[in-house]
Amino acid sequence: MMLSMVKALNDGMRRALESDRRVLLIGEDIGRLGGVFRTTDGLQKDFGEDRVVDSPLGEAGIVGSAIGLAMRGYRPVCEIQFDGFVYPAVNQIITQLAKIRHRSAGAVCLPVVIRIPFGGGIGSIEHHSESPETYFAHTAGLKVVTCSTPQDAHTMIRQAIASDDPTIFLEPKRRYWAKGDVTDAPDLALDKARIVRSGNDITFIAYGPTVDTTLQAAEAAEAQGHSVEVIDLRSLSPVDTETVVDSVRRTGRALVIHEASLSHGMGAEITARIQHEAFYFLEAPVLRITGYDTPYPPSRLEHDWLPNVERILSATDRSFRY
Amino acid sequence: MMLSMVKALNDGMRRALESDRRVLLIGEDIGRLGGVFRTTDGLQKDFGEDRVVDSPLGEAGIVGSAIGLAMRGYRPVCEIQFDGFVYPAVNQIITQLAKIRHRSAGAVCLPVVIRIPFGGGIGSIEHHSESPETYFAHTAGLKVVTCSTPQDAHTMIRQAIASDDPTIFLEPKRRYWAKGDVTDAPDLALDKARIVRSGNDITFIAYGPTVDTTLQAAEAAEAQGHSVEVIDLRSLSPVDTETVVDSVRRTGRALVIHEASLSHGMGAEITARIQHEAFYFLEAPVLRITGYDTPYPPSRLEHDWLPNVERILSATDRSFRY
Amino acid sequence: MAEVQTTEGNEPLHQLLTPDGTAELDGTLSLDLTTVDVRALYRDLVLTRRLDSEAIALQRQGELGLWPSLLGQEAAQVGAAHALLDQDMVFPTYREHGVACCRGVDPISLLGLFRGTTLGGWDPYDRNFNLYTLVIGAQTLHAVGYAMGVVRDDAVGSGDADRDTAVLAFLGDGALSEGETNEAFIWAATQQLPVVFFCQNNQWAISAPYSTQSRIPAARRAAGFGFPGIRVDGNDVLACLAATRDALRRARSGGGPTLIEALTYRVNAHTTADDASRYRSAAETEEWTGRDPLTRMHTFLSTEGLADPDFFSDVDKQSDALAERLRTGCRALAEPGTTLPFEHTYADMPAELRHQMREHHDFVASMERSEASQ
Amino acid sequence: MAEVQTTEGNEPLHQLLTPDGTAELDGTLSLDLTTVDVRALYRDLVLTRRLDSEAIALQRQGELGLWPSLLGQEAAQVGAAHALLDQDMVFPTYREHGVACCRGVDPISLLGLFRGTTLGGWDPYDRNFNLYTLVIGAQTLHAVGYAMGVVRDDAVGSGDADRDTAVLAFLGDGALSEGETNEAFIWAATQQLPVVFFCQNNQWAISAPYSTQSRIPAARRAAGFGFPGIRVDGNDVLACLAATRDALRRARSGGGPTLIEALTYRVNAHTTADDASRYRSAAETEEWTGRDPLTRMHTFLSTEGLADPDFFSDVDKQSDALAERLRTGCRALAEPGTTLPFEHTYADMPAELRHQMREHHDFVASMERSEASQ
Ligand SMILES: Cc1ncc(C[n+]2csc(CCOP(=O)(O)OP(=O)(O)O)c2C)c(N)n1
Ligand SMILES: Cc1ncc(C[n+]2csc(CCOP(=O)(O)OP(=O)(O)O)c2C)c(N)n1
Ligand SMILES: [Mg+2]
Ligand SMILES: [Mg+2]
Repeated sequence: MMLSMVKALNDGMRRALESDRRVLLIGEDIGRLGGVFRTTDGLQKDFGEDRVVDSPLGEAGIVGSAIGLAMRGYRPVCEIQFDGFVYPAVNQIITQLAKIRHRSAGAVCLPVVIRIPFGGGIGSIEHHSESPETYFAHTAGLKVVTCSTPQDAHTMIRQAIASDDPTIFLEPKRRYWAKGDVTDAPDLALDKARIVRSGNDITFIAYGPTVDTTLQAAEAAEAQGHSVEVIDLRSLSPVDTETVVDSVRRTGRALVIHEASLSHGMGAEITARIQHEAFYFLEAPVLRITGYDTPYPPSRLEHDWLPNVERILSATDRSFRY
Repeated sequence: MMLSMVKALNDGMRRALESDRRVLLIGEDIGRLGGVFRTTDGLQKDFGEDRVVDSPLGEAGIVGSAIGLAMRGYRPVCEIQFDGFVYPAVNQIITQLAKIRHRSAGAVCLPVVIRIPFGGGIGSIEHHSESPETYFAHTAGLKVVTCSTPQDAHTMIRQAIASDDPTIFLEPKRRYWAKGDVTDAPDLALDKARIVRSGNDITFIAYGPTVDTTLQAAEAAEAQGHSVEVIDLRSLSPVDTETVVDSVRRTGRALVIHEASLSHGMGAEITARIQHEAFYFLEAPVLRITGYDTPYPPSRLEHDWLPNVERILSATDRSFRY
Repeated sequence: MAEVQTTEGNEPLHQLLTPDGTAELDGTLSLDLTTVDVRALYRDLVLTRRLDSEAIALQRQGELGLWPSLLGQEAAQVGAAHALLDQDMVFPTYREHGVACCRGVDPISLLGLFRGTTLGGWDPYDRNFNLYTLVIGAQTLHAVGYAMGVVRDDAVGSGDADRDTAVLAFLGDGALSEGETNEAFIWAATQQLPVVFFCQNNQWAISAPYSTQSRIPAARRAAGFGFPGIRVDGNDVLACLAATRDALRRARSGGGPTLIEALTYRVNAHTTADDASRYRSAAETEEWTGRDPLTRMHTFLSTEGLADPDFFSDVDKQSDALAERLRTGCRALAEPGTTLPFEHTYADMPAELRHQMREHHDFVASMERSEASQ
Repeated sequence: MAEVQTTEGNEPLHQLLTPDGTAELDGTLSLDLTTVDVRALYRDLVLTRRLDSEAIALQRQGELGLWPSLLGQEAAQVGAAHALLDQDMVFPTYREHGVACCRGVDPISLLGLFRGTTLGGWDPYDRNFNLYTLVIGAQTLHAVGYAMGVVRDDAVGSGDADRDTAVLAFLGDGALSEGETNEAFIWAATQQLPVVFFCQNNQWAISAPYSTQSRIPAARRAAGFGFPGIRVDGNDVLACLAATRDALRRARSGGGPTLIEALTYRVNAHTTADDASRYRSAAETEEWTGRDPLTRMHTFLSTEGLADPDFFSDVDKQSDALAERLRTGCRALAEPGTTLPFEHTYADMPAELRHQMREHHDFVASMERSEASQ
């Protein structure tokens, strides 16, 4: 069936709610309103206020109570309304959620999912367009994943809910409304990257919101005579290093494309791994096309500030000039 | 004069308090107790309770009120008691402190320093040995610095307080008690790295708590016939890329050594920059000797878990095998 | 003064002006009308509403990306704002357009944030009105810190009316649930800071009714921290003025903090992007529209003979002029320059960032050239 | 029951057992002694204190890195713990050694955290006693979430005594200032959750006296959120038991949360690493040592003829045995294996981490080999 990512997520959560009574959703405005993006539309009506919980306005409370619910055997799926509002929950995420399984030597299992609409490109105001993935990917004990298509959204949200590890589930909000075909069979484990386009000359590595832009850039580069391989990372922690490195060993060139700021963005870690594992294969340094080391700009500037096709092409040229 | 780092910091803050009435200190237990590490010992007695403020037990309150104080023209120096307790303040740090100058187009200046004793090696319990630098270095609008000697502690704390930018000031707690000579003249800007040992064959890059270990390893490597250059980064954001790259262009090999977890640690960013700026000069991939991607271990295991001389030497061998 | 019992609990609701426009000025809460420019209050109510409706129109026309409407909350904002002295500092949320106007912030500058041309829009020190804060609750701690500075400047309890300073922090009912807000209450209470927390309980936090946040009236929260709380009719501009004036005075004189709950109603949806019909009944909204704060003041001024038709038509003219200014001014707001994201990120721009800025600038310029040449 | 006025405010301080050992059991707070095993209470007070003093000794001998002493707080902890049913869940801070013992957690396992052999030490589900939480306030939200689960399991108000469940969350006076604690109060209040917050107001948060956190008694905080708070003499084991029992019962039956403030005193320094002489007077400490919770109970049992010398000497023997067990058990605690940091970090260990673990394991092994061969 053709679904938008919002609908795919909605359907994925619906199935999780149906198949396991321990699954519950908790967040601000997710019930009656169905979430500001309508991702949870209709779920409170069908599963009740106890399973789709409209919470008080407090992110520490959302994550902290999800931890307690998980300790009692539940599988809570939290929604943080926007990327920029996750920070009040960071103490619970970093010092508690990520560490309690370890602290308890495995006795306490915390299958908590934290859904966060993330990234820019929708013309929004401050705090509504951020890319906080580094903060979580740097935190041992968390899984961090993101989807770029309705199909992956549908599959991955269910895999995340089924996972016994706490998982930060990043939803690229500017891809929420694009439709795609969704079938039911999971074709890939949650922690695997996907080669979304094969090629021989250069590897483009992207995830979430930049995958589509990157694919467009790959088309354009192909027109200029470069055979481009595109990898959708999907899992940001752990990273499927093998898929990435195998590709770059073949192509000898790599670009990493993300919206988060350059310094300490995912690109840094991916680059460090590539240069380590594919040292003798690299024809050019790994290049990073990313948001800049500034706060996210006012929306009138976001198009230029975000990685776009032109910047990716220009970096491709630079790579081939080595 | 010979001072421990604790004393050097104390004296640095004392001078700042003396020379500018707008400087004030705020934190848990910093007044009567003088801080759990005695870094602020005697300062409340000499400058009064209004300028050395024993705060309620709330880190968001400490940083949030420091922001307000700065808006009123003060220059607050916050103390977070231990690295692992900074997270309740992360919302104020990331969404407010780092961004208000920018948001106000420069109208509001926030000369706030946040001192955090960080890193392990003192046999402490959970949350008392962490290395949160990535979270801050990835956040545009913050400066992040750390010192490795009493001299730098003395100079850098004063420079940080004098800086008009919000600064995360990381104090390597396991170096608190080692003494060193302290003179009064600042010899280096706050954002500059320091070559603490010159060499030709390989560059070791460290900061804060690992500088001493790294110097020991450099000695040992020298004994094995390698001429090692050691760089103390000092500033983690911005990074003095030039000093690092110049060195690696000369030596062709580099190791980055830090306590923070491997993935998305400072090593990733430094590596990404080196492979970009010194691509044709590298004889081997940049190697990272770091904490592992796990929570900080119980203290009985910390010696092995932390980067130590042996691991640095072993990585040095690996580098030369390329 | 009438103390009205409400369904939400037996907290008295202080009122000076009843919904039918009758003033009852003496009670626990009182107001000496000779100290109040009631016509200015009315004018600001009208201008505030007009600013709001113009902004909504501009949003519909695509000139703004979003607008958080204050419709229904004019009295709370104008009343509170009129209690301020110049030296007082204000910490708003994102909905205090009325306070901004009363404070003298150019209303056009309020639009930039929602037009996407800026993250701020005005200099907070110009009118002692801080920038909007979008992260719920965060500004309450800034207010506390600022008040700590005021104390250290000996600008509290000095008896010098030009010197003594208070801080007025706005927050919503939803903000009562954030940990940071409660920390602000603790800091204010233990240090007896000159800060007044003005909570517009508009009964909704997006789709969450007040009952999601609390079982008892907001004003009572303060008692749990050891400082006074008071509940006023937020649609009664005189009560809001009187309560805020009392609280600010106490704050300036060293009497410590107050929490004011102004019980009002968010008549429009949360923002222009929200659809309130999904979570509340039209009947509820209608009921509150019936308690309109402007009508009440209009009746009062007319019946008491405090204003004549000329005054009202003059206000209407000012309102039209404001609307015209906003329409022109909004479209004329300067487009941000390419390098804006880099500027002011630091006091000293790091070399690395300067490099990124140059690269970005050159890249955008080259794009524009190549577009131009096509 | 005596209501004692304290200097900190006019909040009644509930007491059932006066400092001189006289019981006054009927009042607002009451206790039916036939439902209480008073000798078990006394025994647990003694064993708790012994555990504490042995741990301090072990720390002095270098066997523990640190120990947070509970000296003076035995009655608060033992009283609260004796009110629990098996199915209730406890969320401690890092100082609830007494609660742990009463709950049946092996006291030796409490030592590992402070010896540096583990980050935890026991299975929270074994005795429904969660791991210690070192981040101030964080556990209060876990308690709230757990209580939400209890409600969803229909384990509240069912009338089935074996099924109905409450949650007991411990916190210190300092923890009252963390935003998260206050969020926990909000969540508990709005959802009427079966959770009891037991605040040991030992009057110090490291070097910060209670006045740093609040101007009014802690028990009053609850009213600001709309649920009951009660202040008891924390050195009176009967009052602590009675208040906690009442609160837990109300929670289990669906009556919602309670905040109990047990006013007591941290007789020792914050931990063995702290030097209390820097911030408080010996006189203050001495005064509180005079209100010793054990003496009080000893007198009561003796005077009322509820225990004879044999009982007391038997308790002493149990205490000596415990001390012996601790001394041996502490030294026998298993050293953590090299790979422990990697284990249980994830349910499924990622390939990359497995790789790191292997590298680390091999490296440590090679170091050991090379050391052995030297
Ligand atoms: C920390 C944080 N969490 C979530 C949001 C998203 N959000 C924006 S407004 C709002 C509701 C605020 O309600 P209230 O405090 O009553 O203010 P009102 O909008 O009614 O003026 C929410 C949840 C936010 N801005 N900040
Ligand atoms: C979030 C956080 N900030 C700071 C600390 C450091 N710290 C440890 S104990 C303590 C004082 C706690 O006081 P209180 O809550 O009264 O508990 P008590 O120690 O008296 O039992 C502090 C500040 C911490 N553990 N967690
Ligand atoms: Mg509201
Ligand atoms: Mg205490």
